[in-house]
Amino acid sequence: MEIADLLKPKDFATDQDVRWCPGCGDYSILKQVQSIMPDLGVPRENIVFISGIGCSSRFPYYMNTFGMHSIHGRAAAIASGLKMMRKDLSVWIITGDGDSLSIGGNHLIHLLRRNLNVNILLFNNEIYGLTKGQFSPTSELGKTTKSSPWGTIDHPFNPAALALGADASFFARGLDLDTKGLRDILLRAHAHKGTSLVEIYQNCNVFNDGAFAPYSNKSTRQRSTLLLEEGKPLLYGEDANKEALYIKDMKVYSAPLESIDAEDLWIHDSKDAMKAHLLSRLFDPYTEDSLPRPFGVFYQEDRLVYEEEMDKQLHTSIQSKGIGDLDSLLQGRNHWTI
Amino acid sequence: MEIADLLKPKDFATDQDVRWCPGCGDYSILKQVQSIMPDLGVPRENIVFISGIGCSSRFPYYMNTFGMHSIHGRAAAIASGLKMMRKDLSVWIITGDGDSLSIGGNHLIHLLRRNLNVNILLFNNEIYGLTKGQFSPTSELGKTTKSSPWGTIDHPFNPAALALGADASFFARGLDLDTKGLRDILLRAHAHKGTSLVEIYQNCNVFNDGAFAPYSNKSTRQRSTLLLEEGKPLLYGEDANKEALYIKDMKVYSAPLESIDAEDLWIHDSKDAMKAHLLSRLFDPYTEDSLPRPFGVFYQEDRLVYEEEMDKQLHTSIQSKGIGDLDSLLQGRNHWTI
Amino acid sequence: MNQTIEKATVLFAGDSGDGMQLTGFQFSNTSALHGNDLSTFPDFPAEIRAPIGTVAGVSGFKINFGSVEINTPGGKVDTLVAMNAAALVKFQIDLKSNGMIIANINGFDKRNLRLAGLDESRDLLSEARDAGFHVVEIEITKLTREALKDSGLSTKEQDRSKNMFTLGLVYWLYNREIEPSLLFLKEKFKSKPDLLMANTKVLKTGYHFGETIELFSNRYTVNKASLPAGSYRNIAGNEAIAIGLISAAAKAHLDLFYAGYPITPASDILHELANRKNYGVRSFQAEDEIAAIGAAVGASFAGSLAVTASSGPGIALKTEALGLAFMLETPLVVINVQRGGPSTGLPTKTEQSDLLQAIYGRNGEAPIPVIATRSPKDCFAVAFEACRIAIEHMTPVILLSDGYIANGSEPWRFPKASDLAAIHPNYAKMNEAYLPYERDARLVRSWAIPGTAGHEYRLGGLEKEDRTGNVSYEPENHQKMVLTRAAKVNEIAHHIPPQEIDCGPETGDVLIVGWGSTYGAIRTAVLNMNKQGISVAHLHIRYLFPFPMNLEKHLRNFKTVIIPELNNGQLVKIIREKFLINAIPLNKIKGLPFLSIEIEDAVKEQLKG
Amino acid sequence: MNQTIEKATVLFAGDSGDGMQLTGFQFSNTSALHGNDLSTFPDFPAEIRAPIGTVAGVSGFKINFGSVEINTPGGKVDTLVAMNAAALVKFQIDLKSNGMIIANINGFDKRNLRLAGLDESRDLLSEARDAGFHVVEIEITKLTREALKDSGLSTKEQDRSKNMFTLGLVYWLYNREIEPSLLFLKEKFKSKPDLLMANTKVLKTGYHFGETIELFSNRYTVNKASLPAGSYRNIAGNEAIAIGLISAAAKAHLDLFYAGYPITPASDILHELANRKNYGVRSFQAEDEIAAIGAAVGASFAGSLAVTASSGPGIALKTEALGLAFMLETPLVVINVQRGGPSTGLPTKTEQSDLLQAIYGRNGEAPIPVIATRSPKDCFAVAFEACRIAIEHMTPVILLSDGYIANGSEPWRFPKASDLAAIHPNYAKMNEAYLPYERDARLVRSWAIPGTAGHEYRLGGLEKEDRTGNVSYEPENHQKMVLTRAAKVNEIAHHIPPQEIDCGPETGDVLIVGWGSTYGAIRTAVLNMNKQGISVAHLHIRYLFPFPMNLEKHLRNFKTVIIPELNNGQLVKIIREKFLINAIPLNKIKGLPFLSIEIEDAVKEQLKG
Ligand SMILES: Cc1ncc(C[n+]2csc(CCOP(=O)(O)OP(=O)(O)O)c2C)c(N)n1
Ligand SMILES: Cc1ncc(C[n+]2csc(CCOP(=O)(O)OP(=O)(O)O)c2C)c(N)n1
Ligand code: SF4
Ligand code: SF4
Ligand SMILES: [Mg+2]
Ligand SMILES: [Mg+2]
Repeated sequence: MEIADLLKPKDFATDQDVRWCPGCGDYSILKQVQSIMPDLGVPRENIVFISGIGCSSRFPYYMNTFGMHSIHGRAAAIASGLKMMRKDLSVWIITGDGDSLSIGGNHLIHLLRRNLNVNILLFNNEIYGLTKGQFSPTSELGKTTKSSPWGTIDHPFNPAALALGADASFFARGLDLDTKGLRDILLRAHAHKGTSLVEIYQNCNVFNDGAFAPYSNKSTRQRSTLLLEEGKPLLYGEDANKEALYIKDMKVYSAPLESIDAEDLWIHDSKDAMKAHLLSRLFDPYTEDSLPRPFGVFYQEDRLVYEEEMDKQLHTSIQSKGIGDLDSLLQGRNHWTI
Repeated sequence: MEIADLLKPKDFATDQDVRWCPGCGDYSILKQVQSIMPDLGVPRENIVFISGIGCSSRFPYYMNTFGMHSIHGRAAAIASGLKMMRKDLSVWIITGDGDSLSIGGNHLIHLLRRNLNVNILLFNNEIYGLTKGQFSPTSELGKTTKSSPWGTIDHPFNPAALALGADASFFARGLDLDTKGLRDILLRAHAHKGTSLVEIYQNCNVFNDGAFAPYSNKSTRQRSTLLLEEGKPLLYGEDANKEALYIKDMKVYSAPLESIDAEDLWIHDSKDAMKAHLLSRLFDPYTEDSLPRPFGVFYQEDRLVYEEEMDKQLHTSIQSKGIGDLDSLLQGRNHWTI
Repeated sequence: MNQTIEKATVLFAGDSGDGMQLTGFQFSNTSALHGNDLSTFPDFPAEIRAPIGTVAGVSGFKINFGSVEINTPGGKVDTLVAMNAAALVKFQIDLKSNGMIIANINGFDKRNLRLAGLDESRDLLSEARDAGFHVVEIEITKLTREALKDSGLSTKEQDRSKNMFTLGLVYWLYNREIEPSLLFLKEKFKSKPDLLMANTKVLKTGYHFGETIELFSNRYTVNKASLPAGSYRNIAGNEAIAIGLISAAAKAHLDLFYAGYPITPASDILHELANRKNYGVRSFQAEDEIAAIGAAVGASFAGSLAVTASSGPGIALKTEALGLAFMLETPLVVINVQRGGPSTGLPTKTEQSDLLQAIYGRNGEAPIPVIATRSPKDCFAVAFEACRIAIEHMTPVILLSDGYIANGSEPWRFPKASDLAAIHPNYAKMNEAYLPYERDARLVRSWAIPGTAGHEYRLGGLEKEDRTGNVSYEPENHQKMVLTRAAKVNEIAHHIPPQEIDCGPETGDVLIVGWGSTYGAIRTAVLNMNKQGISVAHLHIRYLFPFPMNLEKHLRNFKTVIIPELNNGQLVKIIREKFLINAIPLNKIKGLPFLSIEIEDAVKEQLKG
Repeated sequence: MNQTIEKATVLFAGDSGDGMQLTGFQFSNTSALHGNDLSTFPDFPAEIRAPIGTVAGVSGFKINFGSVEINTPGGKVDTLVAMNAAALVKFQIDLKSNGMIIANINGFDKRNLRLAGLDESRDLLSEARDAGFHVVEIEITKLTREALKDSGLSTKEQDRSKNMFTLGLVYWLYNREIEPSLLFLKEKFKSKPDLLMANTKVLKTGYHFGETIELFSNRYTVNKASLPAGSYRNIAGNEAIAIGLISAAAKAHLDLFYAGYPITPASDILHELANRKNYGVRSFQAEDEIAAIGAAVGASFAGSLAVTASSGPGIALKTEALGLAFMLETPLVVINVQRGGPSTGLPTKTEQSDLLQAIYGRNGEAPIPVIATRSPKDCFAVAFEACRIAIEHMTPVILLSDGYIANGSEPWRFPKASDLAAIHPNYAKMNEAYLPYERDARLVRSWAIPGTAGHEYRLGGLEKEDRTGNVSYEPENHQKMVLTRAAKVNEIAHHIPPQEIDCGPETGDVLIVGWGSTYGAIRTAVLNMNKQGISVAHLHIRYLFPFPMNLEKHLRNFKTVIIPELNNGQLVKIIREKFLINAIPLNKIKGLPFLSIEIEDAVKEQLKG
């Protein structure tokens, strides 16, 4: 038996060649995931990665755990069945913006409401990578792609708002290149009891290069990103310490930190559903004076966990009826003998 | 040619026997829909009802317009194709809570984000009627049904929150028995340019009788329902004039009307997204001291309409390239003659 | 006069609200306990509550019971109970020429005639009498109300027990004991003493009414059937499937996972299993059929016995994921309780028209074993067998049932748990390096379960390299894998019982080949024709894919092969293709089962021409 | 020495980043303009960007061009351009025994050998020479850099045009004009003058290099083919489908609606149509395949020509909705561009394994016409014909193509718009009462479009009453409707051209029956065998369901029927079942098309034993 905490990140790599395009954001996410694995305290054999189809969904092949590269959009459903039968496993769903929000949208929202204790890593590159560059449900309005040569007319989903609307009990946003932020989020997602949805902005350098440049480029990053830290005020700008967000009349404003009264500062509280809602709506396209895009854990709620309730019913049922006896099942209520 | 406004509601009834259970809430909704039809000013032949499968989905058979009783969960997709090709038609989607939120959840949220100009009437009876009484995604937690003899463990959807999370441009809630309220909502849904989602609480007196009794029973109605009226304060209680809602620190409270300053009253504004969000969260199960359940139009937003944008692209394309000539299409860019 | 007869067919019919299903069910149960062989067929409207009094709203329950072997719910009916005019309108056509009609004349007034779509001036019962039927007119509603006039119940409540009058009366007519039903009422109305009193009283009143009033010239006795010794119970198809699945899980030492999305006529499997949590069953009502099979695939990967069921439209939706399960080579049982198609079709009617879909309906080369149950009690064995094949051969298996079997019931000599054979999962060997797509002699790969250290592996829907399971685009490997997967499924033919002739000679003029729910009708027809000296035999195929090894031999032993199906000719296509035999289709596509007479007639026609 | 040859097969192969697809495409285009008949086959990795230098990352483009009729991208290759070691590793096996290898030796250094999975000490090119191949070693990378040393471009940018060197060189070798490619570059780099300069220069350098350096013993001329007079263009399969759909819509005076969800190898149809808005085409990228077909059903109800396309897994998802379209009897074209299966399978490879799914893969009795295209240019006619049948017969139609056809290209003698036949929708008559399920002599119902006053009607997936279309649960009606729908589809056999023998005698020893993309390989094989005096003919079925009326007659005119398919035997099942003929399967399941030689060999084998 292997002991998880003797393992190193590289023990979670497989012998398969990694087949993403050079420069793809998927690499850095893979690296972070491999790097937190030893810290989970879960034996390798109790970890399962389930993916759908897409570039990102090749992920399980590169994780030396149990894994399944399934079919397009269905990873959430497959992982649900797996988890219902095996509470003991640490289950990770790997999916893309097309996989989870286009074809798999329904399974996603149903998983969120049911709240099984699994972790969803949604690689959002705002494009269909594997099929070579069509727009996805998160592509910005007007985007020109192979299938939208005149620009899209599809209002994109706001994944955070959609997830919260579906009563997600955990939502976080990360960025492929922000390794530290990602690490923290992944650990918190794992620690959360219930379905953790982690949206990860992932650069597809072949079909949608620079989609998240405002949040990763040195020159714009400080201006356009807001790092959510529990119990801390919402600050951004130079050294994340210049501008502050505050709420007035249920609307969000920003102002230089020094111009705001301490008590008016917006202190991040991931248990506050209304504030999480406001955060989800900080979603304007990046411009010089737009509000920043939040990264980190937006929301976290303790709620009944599906597979635990399922188990409880099993036990209650056994307590009240006794463990089922096969012979009495076979003979039913009324029987007679000839 | 028939002129719509010479028609009477009964002209919208067909010769088919209505086959719902006696006492089913569907009857009263049918009646209201038939009764507003002449007021739409749309010729009968330009009206189409598309439904999925379920008790409610038999609806089109009873409307003397064009109609399709399609397959389970797909009405939204079918109506989308129809509307894209025929902007001139008034398209109504009829669906149940299972049809639209269980199997059809994905099409619903995608329709909402795309914002085609169609009207969705979601008959929510919090149960599967046609298949004889299993729980639905809106059944309350713990509900005992044929498929949940030990009570459900599925956290139900909050349809309003889900719809707003999917960026619905119009959401309203009605009640089968509240004929006047329903009438107003239906007319506003029709008038709204974009996808109108109307959730209608509908009593299934066979499998889920009384699910909405708090909102329809004389004895509890005033206490438990809140009628949303544009520009008016949110009042309820005796004669809808006793208790008032107000917002403080982004939370909703209620108090006797006379105890609240006029300026603190919550004035209904269906254009206010944040307030619509708050309304959607007034969703606690009915108890003596819970906040009331809102009815009426929660939210309405003007946004690009999908099929119109589609048409615009067609026209722009024709303007810039000229109307496509079949021969030049056939011969392509490079051709040669032998 | 008391007359002893071999068998009888009774049809209880009335409005959907009249409780005919319960009445029929009670009558069957009592007859089963009485020792009869029997078969039942409930026939209810598609609507939840169709409009009262209309023909569309009629609900019927047919039961055929006898001291002889009973294989179908019967052809023409001996006794029709008609609680209203619509019931007579709908079912008179099914009566024997001299059959009996027990009519609740309170259900034949002008209003009821109108609701049944008839002229108010009609006198249906005189007309029926003129047509040669034996009509017994009774004011059942009125008599019930009279019996209950002091009960304190409202008229509406009183009327609800009028079915008990009918039941009592028919019990009397066929010399049945009323005790089982009295017990049933006691249980059912445990907490409602006034209803218990009322129903008990009316049941007895009906019985005594038969005894007292000289309306009937005959009373009938149907003796115990000489069934094989053993313990029996009455069982419906969907229930038997549920029990079969639970038993298989127990015998394989696996946890049972069932995922379904409600659909007629498969929903009862979900209901049944949802209620068996103390057997360790985890049932999951998914958001749709794709999620259901998806969850089942996940549960299978988890190391459970995973099952999903649906009917036509839902099965269609499962196609893609079924292809994945095939590619993963993971155990999975997919049950199709067929109904009238295509599309939404006739949801409450029966049909066998999804066979070709089961066998061929997937993208790519994806052969999946298909087995079919032939009757309600057979569902147990077939469900058990489907699980055995899935688990032992690491493959999805499709089990075909249909609406007729699902809702019908018959007595079942149930086995002892200890007599059921063990099922052996092909687990990967602990502490050995694991190659997920290495195979044993039967070409079966081994099953590694998450949680087993050292067996971590990845699998997926892309073509995989032989043995390792790594993704491979190699041309030769692809061909090899396609052929290997096919060979593995074909190999199952060596691990199933040989095909037997069900009845009739081993060689002869005509072989009737059936599958699924046509079993009873074919068997009845063949036994009957054999009595008439006709050289005809019955062969019923349980294993539709792959076929038993010796099937061809049987086929070639007869001059003519006729294949009756409740579809437009599906098995017949497969037999023709495979054996190049000019098998002849006999099709019925009416949403209804075959009558044995229809099969008899067709065979005779064939022998003539 | 300049040698005139009838045809040649050239394969351009290199790393995915080496631009081989563009090179091959340019070479084909120029050859087409030159007047050759030709056929091409692109073969690229499944990964978007597979790891550089690896065998998995090799991208190839094969072209067969000639002065004679060309039906396939060729069997063994005459000239293989190998830009790196991996390319040679992958494709050497496809070379003729005395074939030529043009190797960029800068791509054969130690690093490249290692990346190709070989020992660094190997000398691949000497080995190839020893094996009898004619190896031409050129420092293409270096020569390109030298040509561009004053260009101001970075080395990386310079290297990107090395494919132009290759192209120029092969142009020289086969005596092609470089002007078409010069024009192409001008267009492509309109706004990038430095790249235009560089590419032009390198293209010419390559050409001159051939002329100057005496590396080649021969130069080849392939003259114009004697193709029928007319106007030609080069066309790929998916493009031809798109054009066929637009043409059919125009000829039916309908608006075209196309709904799709991206999937390899069908996505290009969506891309193509999305770019044809000025033809009035509305294309819709749906959230999934079910939504796509759903939207198409809605558009069909709206009165449009509605089309959806996908590949295996996506087609599986469309099954349920396809059943609805069948039940509605509404025009709809469903295109399946098949790929390697089952499940996700081999997405970038070709296969014909969805035929049985197309014909049988639905719940209930739901026969749907199935037609197949046989080559890139044939896609136009078949797409047009699919629309015609759908519209004129009020039915969904399945069109089968495959990855080989979709991405391959060939010269096409395109028609004039005015020569295309009109398509006649069966509209309901204005101002007449409308019975939606009343039928004409061909059993076709009429089409009423929303907006037509007085024609308001409702339809759905439940069984419907004959003529009125009202819901009906009537047993007799159901049987009648099932049979009528089947008869209506069978009737289409009377409205399609009779089956013809493609080549070879009308009667004889062997008939090779094909369908779909095996066309070219079978035709080539049969023409070749006919030259050898073998009595073999080729029959290629376009109309797979229903079959042309006279198909059976042809089949019976030959002693043996062989059916080559890129699957495990599917059409052969249907032929065997229907005609009870012992047709023999010939299967290849490697994700690759047949070589004509494989078919020849099989026929000869058959004739021997
Ligand atoms: C049923 C089905 N439909 C379509 C496809 C084709 N397909 C594969 S991946 C994909 C979308 C990929 O986009 P996304 O999920 O965003 O993943 P990415 O490649 O961007 O990581 C599609 C449409 C498929 N494999 N299966
Ligand atoms: C693909 C498919 N799955 C399942 C069904 C069975 N089915 C019919 S209606 C229904 C749900 C009905 O519930 P709802 O949508 O709430 O409508 P209601 O009957 O309550 O009005 C189901 C599961 C079906 N017809 N098709
Ligand atoms: S296509 Fe985009 S997402 Fe896919 S591997 Fe390449 S860079 Fe990454
Ligand atoms: S089952 Fe319920 S929803 Fe359906 S018709 Fe009856 S009362 Fe209405
Ligand atoms: Mg993506
Ligand atoms: Mg409902």
